[in-house]
Amino acid sequence: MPRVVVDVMLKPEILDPQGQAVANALPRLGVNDVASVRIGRRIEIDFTGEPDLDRAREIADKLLANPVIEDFTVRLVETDETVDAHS
Amino acid sequence: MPRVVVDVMLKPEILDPQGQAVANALPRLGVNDVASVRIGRRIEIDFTGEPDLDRAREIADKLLANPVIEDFTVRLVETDETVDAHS
Amino acid sequence: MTARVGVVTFPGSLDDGDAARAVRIAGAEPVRLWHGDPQLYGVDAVVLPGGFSYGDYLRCGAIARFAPVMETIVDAARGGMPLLGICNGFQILCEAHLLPGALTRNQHLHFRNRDQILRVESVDTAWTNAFQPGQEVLIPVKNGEGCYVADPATLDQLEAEGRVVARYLGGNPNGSQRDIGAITNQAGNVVGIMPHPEHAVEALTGPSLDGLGFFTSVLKHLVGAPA
Amino acid sequence: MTTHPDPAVRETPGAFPAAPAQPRAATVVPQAAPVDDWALGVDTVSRAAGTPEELQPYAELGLRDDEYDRIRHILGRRPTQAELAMYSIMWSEHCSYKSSKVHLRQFGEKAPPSDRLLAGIGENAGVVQVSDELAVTFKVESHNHPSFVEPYQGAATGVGGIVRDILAMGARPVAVMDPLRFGAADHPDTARVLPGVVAGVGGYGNCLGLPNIGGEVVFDPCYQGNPLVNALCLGVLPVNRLQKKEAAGPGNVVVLMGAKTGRDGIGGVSVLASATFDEGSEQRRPSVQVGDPFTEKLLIEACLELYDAELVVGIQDLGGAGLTCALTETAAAAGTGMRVWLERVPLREPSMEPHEILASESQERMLLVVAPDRLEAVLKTAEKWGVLATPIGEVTPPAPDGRPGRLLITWRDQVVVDVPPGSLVDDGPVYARPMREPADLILLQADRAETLPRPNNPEALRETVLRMIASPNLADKTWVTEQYDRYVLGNTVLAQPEDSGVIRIDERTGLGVALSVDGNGRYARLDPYHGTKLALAEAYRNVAVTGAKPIAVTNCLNFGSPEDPGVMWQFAEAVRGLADGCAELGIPVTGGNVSFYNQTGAAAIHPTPVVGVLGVLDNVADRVSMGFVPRPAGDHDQLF
Ligand SMILES: Nc1ncnc2c1ncn2[C@@H]1O[C@H](COP(=O)(O)OP(=O)(O)O)[C@@H](O)[C@H]1O
Repeated sequence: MPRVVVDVMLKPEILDPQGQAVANALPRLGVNDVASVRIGRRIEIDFTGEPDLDRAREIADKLLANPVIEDFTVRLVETDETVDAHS
Repeated sequence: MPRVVVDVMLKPEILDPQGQAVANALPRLGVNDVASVRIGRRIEIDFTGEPDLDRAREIADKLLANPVIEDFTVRLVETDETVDAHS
Repeated sequence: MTARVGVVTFPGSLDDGDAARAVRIAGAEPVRLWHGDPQLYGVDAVVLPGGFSYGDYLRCGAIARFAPVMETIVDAARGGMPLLGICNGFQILCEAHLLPGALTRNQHLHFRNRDQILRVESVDTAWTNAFQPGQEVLIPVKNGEGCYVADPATLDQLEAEGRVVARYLGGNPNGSQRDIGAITNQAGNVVGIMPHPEHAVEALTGPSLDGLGFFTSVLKHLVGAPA
Repeated sequence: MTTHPDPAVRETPGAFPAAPAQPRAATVVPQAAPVDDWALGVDTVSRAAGTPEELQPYAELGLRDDEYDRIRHILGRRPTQAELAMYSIMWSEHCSYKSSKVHLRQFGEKAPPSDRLLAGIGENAGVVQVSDELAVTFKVESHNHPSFVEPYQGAATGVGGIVRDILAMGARPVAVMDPLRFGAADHPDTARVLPGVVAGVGGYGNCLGLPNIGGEVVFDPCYQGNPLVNALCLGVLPVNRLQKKEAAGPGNVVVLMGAKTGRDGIGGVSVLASATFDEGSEQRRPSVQVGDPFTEKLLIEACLELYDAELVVGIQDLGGAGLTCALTETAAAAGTGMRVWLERVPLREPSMEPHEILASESQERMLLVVAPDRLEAVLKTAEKWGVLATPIGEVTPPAPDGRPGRLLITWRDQVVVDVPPGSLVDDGPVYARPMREPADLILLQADRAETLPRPNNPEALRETVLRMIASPNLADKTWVTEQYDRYVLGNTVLAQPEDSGVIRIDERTGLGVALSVDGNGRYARLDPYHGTKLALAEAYRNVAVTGAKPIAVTNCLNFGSPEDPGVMWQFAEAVRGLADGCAELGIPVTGGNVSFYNQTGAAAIHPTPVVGVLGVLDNVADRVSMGFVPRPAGDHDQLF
C-alpha cells in the first residue's frame, strides 16, 4: 500500500540553527564543499484504506506545518521506497 | 543544481512518541482513517559544486543519523522538486 | 467579589499549579480548567501555563491549539477577555493565531534555564498595567523553543503599535528577533510571554517578586473594565 | 587492611537457599506431547515436558550450569522458552543482587532503630515519615551501560525509571538529581556522551515537570569506556497513601497501564528466537529503549488520581525486567498465584513472541492490582488521562495447603509459563564471591600526597593555581545545570550551585527537605572503606549546613565486575564503610542500587559509591544558603 509522505521545511528566510550547526561541524569531518544544510521534518502517514492525498494536505496545513514559518509538500510514495526498505 | 536529500527515520521497531502524539490528535481534527504516523527528519544539503552522494552518505552516517536507532536514505532531488518550490 | 482567573491544564502542562498559586498570591481566585472541557465556568481571565502540552512533540503548542477548551478561549479572547500565555502558553497563542509570529528552537539549540532581566516596554496591556514604562524586572526563563520569529513587516508593525511588551536585557537567552520576550495583540488583552512570571512571586522560591505584577495587573484591569 | 568478616568466604557452589523443589501445580497437567516441531508456534509447558532433552541456550542467557539445573529441579522439567527467559532475567546480577546480597544485609543489621521508616530496603524505594501527615521517599539508581550506547535515551530512560519507582510507592515525584561521571573532558568520546546525557536528563526531567536540584559532574579517564549516569528522585506522599506491591486478593484484576509493549531492550533474550522463525530476523534486533516523558507525565497523574480515590490494591512499576519482574514480584510478595493472558498485552509490534513480551523493557508502564468492582473506575481514570489500561490477568489463590500460588501464563490458549513466582524472586542464587585486596593497593597508598612537589615560589604557586582553575572538575557547572528546569512546581528553595537542594513539601507549614548526593571514586579507590564513609560524611555535612536534620540515606554502588576478587573486595569494604558510617551517624540506609560490571575489558572503573542524604527542615524559611545574604538585622553568621 502506498504511503503518504509530508515534507515540512522551514521557509528559506527563517534561520535554521540546527542546519547551521551541522554545516559548521562538517569541516571537522573533512567536508569543505557543502554550501548549506537545512533540516526539516519528514512525516509518513499510513491510511487504513486508500491513501488520501487531499486529506493529508488538510492535516499538513492544519497541524503538521506552521504556515508562519514552514512550507510543506505532500506526495505518495511506494512502500518499497521508504527509508526502512533500504537502509 | 540538484540537491541532496537525506531522509532519516526511526527504525521501525523503535518507539516514535512524536508520531504517536500526532496520530492521537488526528481524531480531534475529524480524521479517523489514519493507521499510523511516523515522524523523522528531512535534511537538504546543497554542495558548492557537483552534488556528491557518497560524501552525503558519509555525512549522514557520521552526523545526521544515529545508527543505533535510525535508518536513512540519501538521494538526489531536482531543486524544483524541493519543498519551497511548491507550497 | 474577587476576580476568578482560569488556569488551563493540558496533558503535559507543568506550571499550571504554579500559575494558580501566583493568581492566588495576587489576590484572585484561581479556577482550574481542563483541556477537554469547553466550559470556562464564568472566569474573568485565563492563563495558559507553561509545560510541554501533548509532549510538544510536533511543534510546541501545535496540538494544544485543537483542545476543546481552546475554541471557547479563543472566542472569549476575541471578545476582550484577558488571556496570558506563558512559555508553552505563548507558543499555543501563536499556533492559535491569536498572536503573530512563531516560537522556534533556541538558536544555541539547548534548553536554557536562567534568571533573566526584562524591560517592560508596554504597560497598556491587561497584564502589565501595574508596571512603570521601561521598568526592569528579573524573571526566570526556561525553554528550549523560545526564539521568537516573525517576518520583518510584522516585527515593524509590532514595534510601531507598541505591542512589544517586554524585551530581554543583558543577553538574549534564545536568539529571539529584536530581543522580544513578550508581545500583545492589538487590543492589549492577549499577552504572550516566554519567561515565567509565576516563578517570581515568592521570595523563598523565586529570584524576585517581579512576576507578581503581571497577575495584579489583570486584577486592576478587571476592576477598571466595563462589566 | 581489613578482610572480609567471614573467613569462610569462597565461591559458593551451593548458592541456593534450601528451598524445596516445588511440586508441579495441579492446574496444568503436562502431557507427554508428541514432539511437534513448534506446531503451535510457541514452546508450551506440555511441549517442554515432552522434550526434556531439547538443548536450550541458557549459557548465552547468562545462566550457569548449576543455575540451569536448579531451574529444572524447581519445575520438574525443562523450562519453556518463556520461562527460561524469565529465570535468566530474574536471576541476573541486576535483578537478583546475587553477588551483593550477602554484603548489603549489613545495612539492615547495623541500622539504628528508626520509627520514621514506613518502607525500607526491599521496597521500590524507602519511605520516611517527616510529619504527622507527610512522608517522603527517595532513591538513586544507575543507568550506566545504556547511557554509553545511546547517551540521550539512556540517560532519559534512567530518569524515567527512577521516577516510576518513586511513583509506585504512592508518592508524587517532586525533584530529581543526577550524579554523573565521564571520561577525560577533552576526549572525543566525552564530547559524544556528555552532551547527550545532559540533554537526556534535562529532556526527560524538564518534560515531566520535575525540578533538578543538584548532582555531580566529575571527569576521570577511568570512566572513559564506562560513564556513570545515576539518577535520584524524591517523592512526597500523605502517610496514608503509601502503596503496596502485593498482588493480594484472589479474583482481583491485573491491569497493565501505560505505553504499548515493544521490542525495547530485549537484547538479553534475543537468542531465543523460535525455531519456526526464519524471515525478517533483521527486525528482531534488540532495540534501544526510547523514552516518552509525555506518557510518563500522564501515567503519574493517572496513578496519583487512582491512589487518592483508593482504587488500587497493589501497584508495581515496570523497570529493567519488565513484565517478568512485575508479575512475579507482586505475586510472590502476596503469596498468591496469578493467571495472565499474554495476548491481551497491547503490542507495538504484533509479531512479538511470548518470551519477548515478558522480557521487554518498554518504558512508561505500571502494573496494577484492582478489585473487580473498581475496574471500571480505574479504566475511566486512565482514559481521562489518555493512557492505555488493559486487564491482562487475575490474582489466583494460594495452594489449598497454604503454599504460595503459581504464575500461569497462556498465549493464545497455550500454557507457556507455569512457575512458582517466589522461585524467580526470592530463591535465586546467592554468591559469597571470593575477595582479595587489589595487589596494587599498597603501592597506591604508599604514594602519598606528601611526596608530591609543593609549590615553593610565587611562580610555582601561580602555575598550580592556574592548573587548578583549568581543571574541568573544579569548573563551573552552569553549562550543565542551566539545561535543567529548577523552578517548576514552585517549591525549589535551594538548587544549583548550592551544596544541597532544598524543596518545600508543605506550603502551609513550610516543612521541607534537603538533599545532597556525593561520591569520590578516587578516595574510594585508595580506601574503599573510608572513601565511602567520606562520601556519606560529605553528603551529611552538605545537608546539615542548610539547617536540616539528616534522617535517611540512599546509595548507588557503581563497581567493576564482581567476578574480579579485587573489585569484590572493594565492594565489600565500601558497603561495610557505609553501614558503619550510618550506624555512627545514627541514620538508616533506606534503599539503593548496585551497578556491577562497570568496566572496559579488564579495567574496572574506580569504585564509585554515590551516597545521598536526606534531611528535614521544619521550616524552609530558616534554611541557610551558601552565599552571604545580607540580613536586615545586620547579623551575617554563615555556616561552612
Ligand atoms: N549533573 C548535575 N546535575 C545537577 N546539578 C549539578 C550537577 N553537577 C553539579 N551540579 C550542581 O552544581 C553545583 C556545583 O557543583 P560542584 O562544583 O560539584 O559543587 P561542589 O564542588 O561544591 O560539590 C552543586 O549545586 C551541584 O549540585
